[in-house]
Amino acid sequence: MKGERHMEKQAALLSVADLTVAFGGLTVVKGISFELHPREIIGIVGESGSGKSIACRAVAGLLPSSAVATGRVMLEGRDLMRLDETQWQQVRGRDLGMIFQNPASHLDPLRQIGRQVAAPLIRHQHLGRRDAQERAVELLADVGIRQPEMRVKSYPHEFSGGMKQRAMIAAAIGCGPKLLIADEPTTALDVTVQARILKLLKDLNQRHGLAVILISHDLGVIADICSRVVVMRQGEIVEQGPTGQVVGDPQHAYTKLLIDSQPSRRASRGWRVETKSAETSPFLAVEKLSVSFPVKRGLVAGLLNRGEATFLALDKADIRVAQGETVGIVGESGSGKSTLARAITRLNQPSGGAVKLGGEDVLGLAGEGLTRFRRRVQMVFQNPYDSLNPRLTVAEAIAEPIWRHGLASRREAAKQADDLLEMVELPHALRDRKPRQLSGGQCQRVGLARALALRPEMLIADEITSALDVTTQAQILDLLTRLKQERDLTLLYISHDLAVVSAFCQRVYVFKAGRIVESGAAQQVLTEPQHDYTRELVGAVMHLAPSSQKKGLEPDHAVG
Amino acid sequence: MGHLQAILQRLLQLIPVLLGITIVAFLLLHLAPGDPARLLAGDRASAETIAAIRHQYGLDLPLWRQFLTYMGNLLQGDIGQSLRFQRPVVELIGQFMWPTLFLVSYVVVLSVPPTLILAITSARKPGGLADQIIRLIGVAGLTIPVFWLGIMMSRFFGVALGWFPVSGYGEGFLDHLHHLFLPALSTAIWFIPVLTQSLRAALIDKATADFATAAKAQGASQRDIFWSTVLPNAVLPTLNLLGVLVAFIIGGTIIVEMVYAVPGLGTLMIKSLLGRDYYVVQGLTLVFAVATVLITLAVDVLTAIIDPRVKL
Amino acid sequence: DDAIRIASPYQTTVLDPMRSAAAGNIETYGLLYARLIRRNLETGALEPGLAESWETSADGLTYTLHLREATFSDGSPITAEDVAFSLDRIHGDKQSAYPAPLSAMESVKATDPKTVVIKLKSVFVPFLGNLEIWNMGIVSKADVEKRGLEKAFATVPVTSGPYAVKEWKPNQKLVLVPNKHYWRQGYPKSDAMVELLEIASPETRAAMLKSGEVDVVRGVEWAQVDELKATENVDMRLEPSTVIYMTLLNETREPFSNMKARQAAAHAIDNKALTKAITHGYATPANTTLPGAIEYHDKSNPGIAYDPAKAKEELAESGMTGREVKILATAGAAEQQMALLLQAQWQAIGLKPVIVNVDNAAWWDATGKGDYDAAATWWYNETPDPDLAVRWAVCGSCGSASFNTHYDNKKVDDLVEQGTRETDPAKRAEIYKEIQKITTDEVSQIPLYYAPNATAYSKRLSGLKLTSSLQWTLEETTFVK
Amino acid sequence: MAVISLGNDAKVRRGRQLPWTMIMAIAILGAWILLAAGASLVAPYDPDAVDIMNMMASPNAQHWFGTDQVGRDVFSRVIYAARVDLFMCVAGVVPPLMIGATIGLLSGYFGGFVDGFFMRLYDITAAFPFFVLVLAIVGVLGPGLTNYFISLALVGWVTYARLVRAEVLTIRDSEYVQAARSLGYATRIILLRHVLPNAFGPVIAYAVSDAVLVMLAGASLGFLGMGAQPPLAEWGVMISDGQPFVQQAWWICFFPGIAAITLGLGLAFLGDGLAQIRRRQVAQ
Ligand SMILES: Nc1ncnc2c1ncn2[C@@H]1O[C@H](COP(=O)(O)OP(=O)(O)OP(=O)(O)O)[C@@H](O)[C@H]1O
Ligand SMILES: Nc1ncnc2c1ncn2[C@@H]1O[C@H](COP(=O)(O)OP(=O)(O)OP(=O)(O)O)[C@@H](O)[C@H]1O
Ligand SMILES: [Mg+2]
Ligand SMILES: [Mg+2]
Repeated sequence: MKGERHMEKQAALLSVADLTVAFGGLTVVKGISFELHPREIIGIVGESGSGKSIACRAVAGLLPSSAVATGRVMLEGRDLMRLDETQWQQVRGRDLGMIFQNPASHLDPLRQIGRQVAAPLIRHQHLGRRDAQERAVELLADVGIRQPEMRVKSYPHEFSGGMKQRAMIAAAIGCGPKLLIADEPTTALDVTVQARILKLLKDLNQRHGLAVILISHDLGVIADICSRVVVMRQGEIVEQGPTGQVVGDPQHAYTKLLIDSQPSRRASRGWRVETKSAETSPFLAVEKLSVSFPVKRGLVAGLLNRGEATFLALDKADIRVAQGETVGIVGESGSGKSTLARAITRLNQPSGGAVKLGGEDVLGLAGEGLTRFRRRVQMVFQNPYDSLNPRLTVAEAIAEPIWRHGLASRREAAKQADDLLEMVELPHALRDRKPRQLSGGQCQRVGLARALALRPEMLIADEITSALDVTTQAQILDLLTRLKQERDLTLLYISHDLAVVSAFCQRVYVFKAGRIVESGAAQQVLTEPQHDYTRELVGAVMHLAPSSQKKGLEPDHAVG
Repeated sequence: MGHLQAILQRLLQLIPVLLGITIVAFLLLHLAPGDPARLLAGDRASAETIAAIRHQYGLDLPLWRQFLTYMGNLLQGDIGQSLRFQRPVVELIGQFMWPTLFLVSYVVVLSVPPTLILAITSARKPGGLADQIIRLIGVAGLTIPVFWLGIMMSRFFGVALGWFPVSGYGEGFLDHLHHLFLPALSTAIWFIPVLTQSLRAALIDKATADFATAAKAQGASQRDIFWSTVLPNAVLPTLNLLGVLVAFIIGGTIIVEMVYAVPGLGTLMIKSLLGRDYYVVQGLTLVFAVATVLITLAVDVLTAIIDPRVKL
Repeated sequence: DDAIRIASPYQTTVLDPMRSAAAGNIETYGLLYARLIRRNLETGALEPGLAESWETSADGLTYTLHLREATFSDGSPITAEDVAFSLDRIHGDKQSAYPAPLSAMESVKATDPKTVVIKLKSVFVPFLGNLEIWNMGIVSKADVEKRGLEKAFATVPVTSGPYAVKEWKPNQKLVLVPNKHYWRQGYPKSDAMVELLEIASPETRAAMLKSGEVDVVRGVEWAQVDELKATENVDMRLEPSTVIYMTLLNETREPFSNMKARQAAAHAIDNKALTKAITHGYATPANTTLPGAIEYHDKSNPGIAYDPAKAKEELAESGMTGREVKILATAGAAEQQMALLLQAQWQAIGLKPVIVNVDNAAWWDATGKGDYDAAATWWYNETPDPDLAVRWAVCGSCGSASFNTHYDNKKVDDLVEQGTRETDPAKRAEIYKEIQKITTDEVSQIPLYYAPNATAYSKRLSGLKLTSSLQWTLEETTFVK
Repeated sequence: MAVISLGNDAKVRRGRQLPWTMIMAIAILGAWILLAAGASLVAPYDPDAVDIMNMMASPNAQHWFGTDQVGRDVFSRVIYAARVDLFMCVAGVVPPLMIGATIGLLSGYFGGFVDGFFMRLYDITAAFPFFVLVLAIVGVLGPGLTNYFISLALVGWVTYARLVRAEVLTIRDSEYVQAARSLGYATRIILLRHVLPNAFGPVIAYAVSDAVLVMLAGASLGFLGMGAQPPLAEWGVMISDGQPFVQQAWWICFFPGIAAITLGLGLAFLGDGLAQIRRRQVAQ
């Protein structure tokens, strides 16, 4: 918006020309070209698996060794493709920050978050250890991590999905780079935090002239902060131009489809299937469920202090879900949503409370009973990449539960796996790939397909569409709706996407800091929120306006 | 659980371990053929003489009585007397312990830096020329029998060149360093490839991990990435291996100690075994057990320090 | 403070001369404890030791010995009491490791402080010679009574010989210093300390000698002899010894309880070729069951011929063809080689030999219990007189079970007794000749070869050697300037 | 969706192509296996035939590698020994590896009491003097190769257990293991299919070294009656038996040494190749 005025006059900050990336014989980025001017924020949107992440990695010179990139990438007149490692070191982190799509695996499991955030500061800004640590605390506070003084000492495995993502962002912006490549930086964030991050980026953009390449599936977000947008599909750029123009008057058919699939534009797609209320016959009942984690301290502290400090991640949560119902869980990042899901599926040991499925106590199950329960209740993990065994191919991973549970022979299971792949909109060609060879959205769908393979009665879906473009997202939601109708599938749907939740779920629970702060019929809660936090949440949502003739985008609220 | 508590608990668990080892060792030793009395008295001794000696040392008692006596003494902190030398076992172990401790530390000091250098060079470009050469040398180092190497080195450096003594332990720190150089080197030549292979494999594994890429994306130099990200993540299996091997060589430097006539625990062990000096072997076993447990504990503590996901 | 360092595969384990007859200890005992009688190094004749003079009664049953003025290492006088005490222990103590040399003794008495009277049960010709053996060393009665048996010999015993203990690190080394009170004035000639080091590996011993870390290496392997001979500053010597290498045969069970089978086994062995092969020609093939260097060894005995055809025949006759033969072998190049050659040669005549490798302790265990069929080994005789040798190797009633072979021939046993009583050397020679003939013909053991002591010395020493009774002549040793 | 391109197939095929180290490994190990299998055809002499008249003959036309200290043909023995040594590499490594991997797996995965129990067992075993065990086993069961393998299995597992445990400790809480749990797989399946394969890297690397060590350790234990018993040809024993004669007859231990080194190389290549294939399995 403001940037638009300058951009013609200035030389491009980054210019990508004819960039092609191939894995062996498979070309995944096909000669794309675009430019980015100083102080500009551009968005990249596109189909899942269209090569957005790979293209950005190519720009930063961080492709896996099996990839071959050709073309030209110029940053401030330097040809990045020609840099040697020492030159790259000067560029990366200082001139060019990178936020990876999958924050979990990109954090060093052995080092405290604070140190990882501080590392680039020490390296590029030559801060002292202590100063850098202080700065890291500030940065974590900037990205909305509560109690940052304490959290700098946490390790990645103690962070929630969204918190890891924010830590990654903090590390990337720490040195004030000229260019930030942000690969879906807000997928795991609730809207308030998302708004906060976006505001942070905008601030940096305005005050320090940070240029950003933002990959996102959320056109609302793109529309909010990007001056230009690039639309990708199947490794090619199908359309690019000023945001207003592309969103308001899409030229390419795919762009049109994309914009029309925006949840806010198709609220009445008929996803909601009414069922009996939870009060009469709860299928799943979570009663006063609490989960706490030990707080790990340094060795010296550990040596001296015998007592155990704990952190209450979930505090007496009560949840009821009726058969066939779709219940949404929304809430702050780090508020215990995933913890709840894990506790229900017996992956966490609750410190108190009960979980009942069809009246049966879940927490007491063992052996055969537990196996039966697992078949009935399936969960899709928030972090799709890490939840796939790196050694198994897509087809193996999906087929395994089928034949393991004796639902079909191995051969039959392989066939079913192919069907499932199709159901989740994954091309057949991916069946022999390993997780490392998939895009974020593709992994996510593999996780979903695997969970569905057992034909569970209940599905706990932890952010299953966050990495999907809206078109694919819509297809997945269609699929779930169909399953609900056909199989009476019960869904616990954890999501940050309020639009989807309100369109898709019957009831919703709102989480904050380990507690349920509000619950009720989804539409009601999300249109007339009662609790302050819910209000804040709802207020922070950005959408594309229903019709977008002129500029087409405006947040419901100014982000404060 | 606090670390201190965990450590204390582990030390407490030492008791059943020691008990277990004592029992097993006692039984096995007495199962093995051979008679200390015969070895003591020599070839010409008559059956009556042997019987008299056996009686004097209580070797003619039923096994369980011998064991009870032994345990009784053990509980009072007395680990017995050498049958062969009529000296307290403690004294013998005290005499032979230092060369071994020195040797083991020497081996570790000599091994760890080359291991790091070789594994790093090798893992930096897997399949590259340096890597191939290092692996070949590693294989050679592994395949050359320690005793052969020991003898060759003592001939060459000790006899032909006269640079190093070919036996003993010497007096004083520098003298020890001088005397034990060849033994330590002979062991290290076998030690280094084993560790290098393990570390190299782990390094290559972790060097391609996403978090290494992330560090790269933050502009960290190769060296930085290596030292602060890849190495810590890769070092755990090697650390464990090192722990096992160090525990192993405390009692297992036998060949090298024999070749270089180092008066260490390995020598003591083998001589006591060959002489069926039961209580010395028992005592050594206890010492090895304590050493192993301490080393394992140290490795576990280090692991817990390095990896926050691991609890002690 | 230069020292004479001796590297040996054998170790000192007990300092009480009565308690052990194991190699390693016997060398030490000779250095620590003086005996009543000495043997002249050149002529081999008996000479006065602690006993200045002696008389033998006409019936040969009473020996009266007169002690010289001498003191122990602690300065106390050596008295007849000490002598009686020492000999009594060797003779009568249950723990005495080798009482055989005194088997004929009835009593020993101190009649006055300087006179000892020994009474024999029967005439025993080799008696005086036996008093020279290493375990006949005189120990201090007063000290044993004062410190108690255990303590007296635990670390620093009171000694009567040329050396006293300075420091003993069991399993590692024994450090000796000259005994200032030794009765031979001016001996040891050098006042250097002596270090007896136990070094198990032959290669290491050789390397230590070459690098100057030791002065003497005992037990040089045959394979190293040539190399050490060619080494400057090393005097590689093959010294005469009473060592005999032979193969024990277990005569309590088949196949070797059968004499024909034993003879077949003996005929199957080409011991000339074997000797040459194993010892590189440094040893002499053995022709009888007794050591070649003892008195009355029968040089004229033709020995057992190598005759595989006859061996096969004999084996067939014995009916033992195809029998399994368990050959015990300990580590060591020569032992292994020997076992392999025995195996090959016996296999050739139709036995089924199996080699079983064991350590020394297990070897003694198995041979003692009779759990073996054949075992190549060696033994030596402490004195030139053959009496102890025959008692050890071929006498079934002398307590040694003919070195665990259980060879038992009444005739031989009788001859052994006659031999000890016969004073006429010519007649004695006949007796021992007969013993050798019978036992060789009946193959009590299979004689292999007479091995010299292969010992390497640094050329900076002179006067040092290892006698055929395995004693170091350290008191005569000096440094070459 | 047509992300499929023709190149994909080519790609996949290339992925299946063997790494060159694997090819080398197959060549070397294959050659040894062939030689071992056809030893009676290849070897010109009976490996145990003693020739007292022709001892320590230097390499010549009749005896390519010379003869040893009792006149046996070194070449024939080297060839025949391949049988024993190949077998040793398998029998001496696989049982300890399997036992160790199992214990490490259970210990690391279950933690708590199981871990405590197995780690104390580990302490006992690791501290236990191998020689005492060997001595007792030889004493009770008799000397020989089989008993060598038994004692190796009793003791050798500890290294593998520690290595696997160390890896499992970090893998057990990973999301894909949790996912496997939530899919209701039997614990056995999770352990074997999802945890173990991912914990196996260091094990492969060590197993290769271990195989070589096993081959040579038997020879050094010869003095206790361990390892291959004479006259059975085995490289380690040949080397150590030939050792005292190295001055006069270097060939006695030289050729078995070379043989051992080539086999070691083959194993090292195998380890390397397997590791490479493993890595490829995760990503190209
Ligand atoms: N290592 C690899 N080997 C082979 N193919 C790969 C590899 N990594 C990614 N791909 C493929 O490249 C294509 C582009 O991947 P990329 O990660 O760029 O997608 P994306 O646009 O970021 O999708 P998403 O929105 O789902 O994250 C995908 O089809 C993916 O399967
Ligand atoms: N293993 C652990 N150890 C310590 N703390 C943990 C652990 N796992 C989660 N937590 C903490 O528990 C809280 C809840 O985490 P959880 O993953 O449930 O959040 P979430 O609601 O799913 O957040 P997000 O939307 O960001 O994924 C967070 O503060 C997190 O730091
Ligand atoms: Mg992506
Ligand atoms: Mg979460």
